[in-house]
Amino acid sequence: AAALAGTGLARASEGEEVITEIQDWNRYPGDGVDARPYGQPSQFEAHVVRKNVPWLTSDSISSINFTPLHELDGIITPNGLCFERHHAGIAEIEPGSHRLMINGLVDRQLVFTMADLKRFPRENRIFFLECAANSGMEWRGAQLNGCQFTHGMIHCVAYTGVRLKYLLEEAGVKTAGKWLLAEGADASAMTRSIPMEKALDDCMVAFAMNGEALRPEQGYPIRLVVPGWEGNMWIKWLRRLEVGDEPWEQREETSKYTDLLANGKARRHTWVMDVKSVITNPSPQAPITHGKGAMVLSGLAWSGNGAISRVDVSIDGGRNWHAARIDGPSLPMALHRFYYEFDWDGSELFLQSRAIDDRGFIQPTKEQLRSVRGPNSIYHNNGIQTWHVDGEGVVENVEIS
Amino acid sequence: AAALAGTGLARASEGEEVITEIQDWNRYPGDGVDARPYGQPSQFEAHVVRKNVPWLTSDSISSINFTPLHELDGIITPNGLCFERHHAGIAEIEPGSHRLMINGLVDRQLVFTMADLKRFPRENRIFFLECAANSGMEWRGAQLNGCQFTHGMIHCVAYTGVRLKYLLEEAGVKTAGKWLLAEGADASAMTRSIPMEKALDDCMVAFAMNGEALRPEQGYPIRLVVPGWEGNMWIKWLRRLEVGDEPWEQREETSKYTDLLANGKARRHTWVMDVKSVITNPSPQAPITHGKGAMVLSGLAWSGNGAISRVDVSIDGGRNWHAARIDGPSLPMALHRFYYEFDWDGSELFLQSRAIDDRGFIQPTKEQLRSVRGPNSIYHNNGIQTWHVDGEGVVENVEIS
Amino acid sequence: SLAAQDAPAAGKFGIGREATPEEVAAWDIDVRPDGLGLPEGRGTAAEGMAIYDENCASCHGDFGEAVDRWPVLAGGQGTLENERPEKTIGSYWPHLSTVYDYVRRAMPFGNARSLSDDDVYALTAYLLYLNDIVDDEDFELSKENFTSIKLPNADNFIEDDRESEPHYADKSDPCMRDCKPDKAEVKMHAAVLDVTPENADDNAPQGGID
Amino acid sequence: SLAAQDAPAAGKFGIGREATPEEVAAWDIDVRPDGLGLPEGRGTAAEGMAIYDENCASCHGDFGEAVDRWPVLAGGQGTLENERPEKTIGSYWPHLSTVYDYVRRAMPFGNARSLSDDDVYALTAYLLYLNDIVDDEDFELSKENFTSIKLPNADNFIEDDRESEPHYADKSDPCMRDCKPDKAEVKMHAAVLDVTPENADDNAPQGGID
Ligand code: HEC
Ligand code: HEC
Ligand SMILES: [Ca+2]
Ligand SMILES: [Ca+2]
Ligand SMILES: [Ca+2]
Ligand SMILES: [Ca+2]
Ligand SMILES: [Ca+2]
Ligand SMILES: [Ca+2]
Ligand SMILES: [Co+2]
Ligand SMILES: [Co+2]
Repeated sequence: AAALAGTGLARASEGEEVITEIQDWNRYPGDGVDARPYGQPSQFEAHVVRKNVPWLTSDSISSINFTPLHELDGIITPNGLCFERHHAGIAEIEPGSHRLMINGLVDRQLVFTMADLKRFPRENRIFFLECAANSGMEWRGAQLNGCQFTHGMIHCVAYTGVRLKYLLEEAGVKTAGKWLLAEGADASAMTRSIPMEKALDDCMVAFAMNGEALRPEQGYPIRLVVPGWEGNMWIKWLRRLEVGDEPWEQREETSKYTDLLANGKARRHTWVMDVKSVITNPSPQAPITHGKGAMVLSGLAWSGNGAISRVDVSIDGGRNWHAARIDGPSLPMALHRFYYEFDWDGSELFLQSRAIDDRGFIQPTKEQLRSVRGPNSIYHNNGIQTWHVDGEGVVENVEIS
Repeated sequence: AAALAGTGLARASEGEEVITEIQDWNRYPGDGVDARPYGQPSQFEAHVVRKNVPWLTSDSISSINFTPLHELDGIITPNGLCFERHHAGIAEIEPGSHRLMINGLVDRQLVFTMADLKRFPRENRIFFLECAANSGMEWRGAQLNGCQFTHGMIHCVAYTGVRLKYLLEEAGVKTAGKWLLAEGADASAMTRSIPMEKALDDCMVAFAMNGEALRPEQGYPIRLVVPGWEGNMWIKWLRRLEVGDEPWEQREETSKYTDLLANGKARRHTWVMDVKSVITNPSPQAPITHGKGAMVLSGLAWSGNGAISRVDVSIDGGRNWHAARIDGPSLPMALHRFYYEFDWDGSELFLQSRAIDDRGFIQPTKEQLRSVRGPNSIYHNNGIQTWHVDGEGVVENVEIS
Repeated sequence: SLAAQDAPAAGKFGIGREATPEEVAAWDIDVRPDGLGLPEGRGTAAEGMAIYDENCASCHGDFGEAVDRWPVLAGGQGTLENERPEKTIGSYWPHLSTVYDYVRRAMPFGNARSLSDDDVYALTAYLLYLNDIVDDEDFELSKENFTSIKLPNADNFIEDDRESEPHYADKSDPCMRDCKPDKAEVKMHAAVLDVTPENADDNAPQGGID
Repeated sequence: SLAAQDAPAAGKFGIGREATPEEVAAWDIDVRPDGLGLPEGRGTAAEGMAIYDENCASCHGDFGEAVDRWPVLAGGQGTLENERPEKTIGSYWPHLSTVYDYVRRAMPFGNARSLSDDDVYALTAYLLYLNDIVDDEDFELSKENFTSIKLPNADNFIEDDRESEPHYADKSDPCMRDCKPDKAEVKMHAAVLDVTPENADDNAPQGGID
């Protein structure tokens, strides 16, 4: 137990004033039930926000911001904190003016209103969405100092929507229809090609996230849900689905979202987000402030291949590993929350986590990735992250031997 | 398919202008990633808010508001829409000034800071919280016209926190300690007695909801989580836990939250929230607007005794029942989302839902409840709700034969 | 004692610190039916009346009958089986300790914790007087005589026995087909009552939610 | 034809209505490598230059070299194996159709869909010219000759083969004890680079996120 002297007691023989004195909130009533029709976080949580990195992109309209993973717990990301990536800013669409069209190799080219979509059978699924460029800065080594910046292009949300399969079946996909083009209604008219097999398997057209309508920055009134696959494919403000016999090779699947290897070749169709994890606490933005003793290490793990079967944690930079405790729902293609509780002796730590998914894929080291791919892939960096903790509990993003 | 004439086409030979004309959001960029550090719902969802009923209570500071269940889907309630019930308004507590004390029949009377609490092992659980007075107005028959008002004193949230057991063990509960008094730090200093068996079983001290810090109106920085039991026991702004050998018989467990029977006797210690369900769509605030044909009926079911094993739906006022489809996570003491898809022929409907939990309890009719208890219990009305749908799709709260 | 604080806590995790006696005293304000937690002190019904008229009557009424929709504190004896039961300290509450405890922690509404322990004894005595449980305005309530007072409705509370109700006790499969004879008929309309606040013409009905 | 709309849809649910040809035409603006989706039209590199200088050069530079951090559109040939590869239409993109498709749907940034189909042919021709893929400024690109143009890096794309990488192919249990010889040593510090925007002295490093 901490000595009482360190707890801010005015006079130790009495106790802390926040206990011995009646505080204002113990005496005077606060806001009533008419004050906050739609509630907000506490004024004391004003630091828990999405943050952008101005120099990463040319302007804020085609840019990204990052989820404050170090301030969150559990597996659900609150809607207000889900990272944003737009290519032409946030489209503000009145849902009565929104349409979803299905065209191309179908028996009937169809147009749906929002009201139409809500007449199809619905389902509810929890999925992570990770930008393929998440941790992209780390290809060249430790650069940004905080898991919000190194790993914050991910969120995990409970979606409600309609199986894409039902919509495609309603239009009647012709035998030659092997690919789907999904298109957004924003000013970038974002497009991606999706193989029909995935489209008919587990994709959804979602209209709600975490219980309420999608947020504008997440594609209100509808977005495509492509479980386990790179976030760019989850077309927001979805307005059109075209069925075709070949992929479209759009800008976002050629110029971008292809992975340049050391030999100048580039991988295309790298859709799955690989098995990955990160320690969110402690981390550079969340140092250890309580000194030695019992402590909770926490983090997130995920895989586009399925559920996470195990997470290992090392406190000595990968020399020795300990199985972490996965707590809360363990769902395929969703975030998993892990904890590792230990007694800190106050000495230097090198923290790492390593996730294993239920298809047996093991999260690789950054060195393993770089040795195969070189440093120019930008996307799909799922390497093991290292945080250095010094004797004061200060945490830094480092690369180690 | 609806005739094109009914879809607002300017000239049917061309198509709808929202498709054939380039809309502003297709051309001009919107807000960038620096505009909304903490995001909000779309401007077009401004009607999705908690609502209070001014005449229900003497003032808004000791009052309630209601979750707009008819606007939500899935099982998670967004934090901004979780119904509020305060007895002295919203306490605004700076977390650095908050303390949790354990006193009474323990080996060591302890004080914890928020930082201390975050050093105990954490867990993540999804639970509903229902006010015992939810549907209380319905004891005397159909009164309020909307499921937000009849059933909206419920929410379901993913909590992160510490098992109460660990905190009590840290203090060391003496053998005589059979009851726990939980006390809040607000101006009502809310208190409830909880049997030690429940406290050691599944109660938690939660600091996060749906991934982020608790909201002020839900007890920031900490609240007690008492799974499956009436919401009043889930002490907000939790500041003290006293261990004792007898219950305290506080105002909220004598004057309130006791259930007056027809014979003048009153039940006390009625903690569990019984098996219950309600159809959220269609409902009085969410009429059928799409006419005949395929439609989705949806609702929520829950039980303080465990998970929901089945939900039945009737469209003819309980003459015939159909098993509904439960979709999404099915977790003990959490909301369950159910759907029943059918073709509406445009005729009058009497919609009802009936939940069955995994202990075999069946949701009773209001008549069954009234015949045993009379109309004065206020609390624990889990009777089957009836919505009448007329040929135009207008929905009304009714009592039927 | 503070010396003990420097030693490691005996708990499994060693987290937290021991509370000081002053801290426990500051927060440990609850009172139980057996008198545990009652502070030293005393006050008469007559003294209570003065405090009540000053601090309480504006909401709860001169005689505990309540102003507007604020809570009623007195009267209602014998109404518990009526169509509109009136539940007060005198008609419903089982324990006097609850009055002392609650007034001390939460009243007067808007300025909680502003009363002295003696004030609360006096107010509790006066609430007994308003409820005809004591008749003498010089009646003095104190820590010493507190537990000798029994409230009239004390014996009318029973333990939760919901599980024995027929609809719960019956675990047979519920009816699925032709469960009721005739077509459903509406017996009561919410729209007729028209008390839903979303409609323009809001009319407050009797009753509410406690 | 609209007459068909009154008949019930043949889909299982009968939800939605058939799209009119004009509606499909309005939204079906995508172009594929095989030319599917290309509109009628044509434009020369010289015409493209005028449109480019007016609408594009302010961001992408007079020669496609880019202003500030806006995207580079030309150059970079032969840099893909360098430490800092420059990925442009000429150095990296596999298909010309992508240029037409993307410029038509999304450029100029801030005023998308403002160009005519001929404008986009001309701009695409000019981007070929800036990338030294055509040398004649009178070169005319049209629906007819479009698919005859191959981009230099077209053959350097391979299908995803991540699962064959050694670290994924090896499914043996990972090491748990004494997995590396010496104590860990720091090889690189983020704090030394100091590019994290939360610190006061933000310095933009080279590179960024596409
Ligand atoms: C400004 C209005 C107001 C004033 C002044 C006020 N009260 Fe109250 N009183 C309330 C409200 C509101 C409640 C119910 C609070 C809640 O929701 O828990 C209440 C509840 C009570 C109750 C419990 C009633 C029940 O049936 O459960 C008692 C006893 C009580 N007050 C006594 C007092 C006394 C004694 C005073 C003066 C020292 C006082 N009140 C002053 C508004 C007031
Ligand atoms: C106001 C700045 C601006 C103007 C003007 C502009 N662009 Fe762009 N351009 C951008 C941005 C920003 C992007 C990247 C958008 C994104 O994030 O998807 C881009 C992307 C592109 C790309 C894809 C680059 C790649 O490597 O993937 C092409 C091709 C392009 N622009 C061509 C044009 C043409 C042709 C014009 C004129 C008709 C034009 N741009 C006008 C800002 C501009
Ligand atoms: Ca006590
Ligand atoms: Ca009297
Ligand atoms: Ca009304
Ligand atoms: Ca097309
Ligand atoms: Ca040239
Ligand atoms: Ca900096
Ligand atoms: Co914080
Ligand atoms: Co709505």
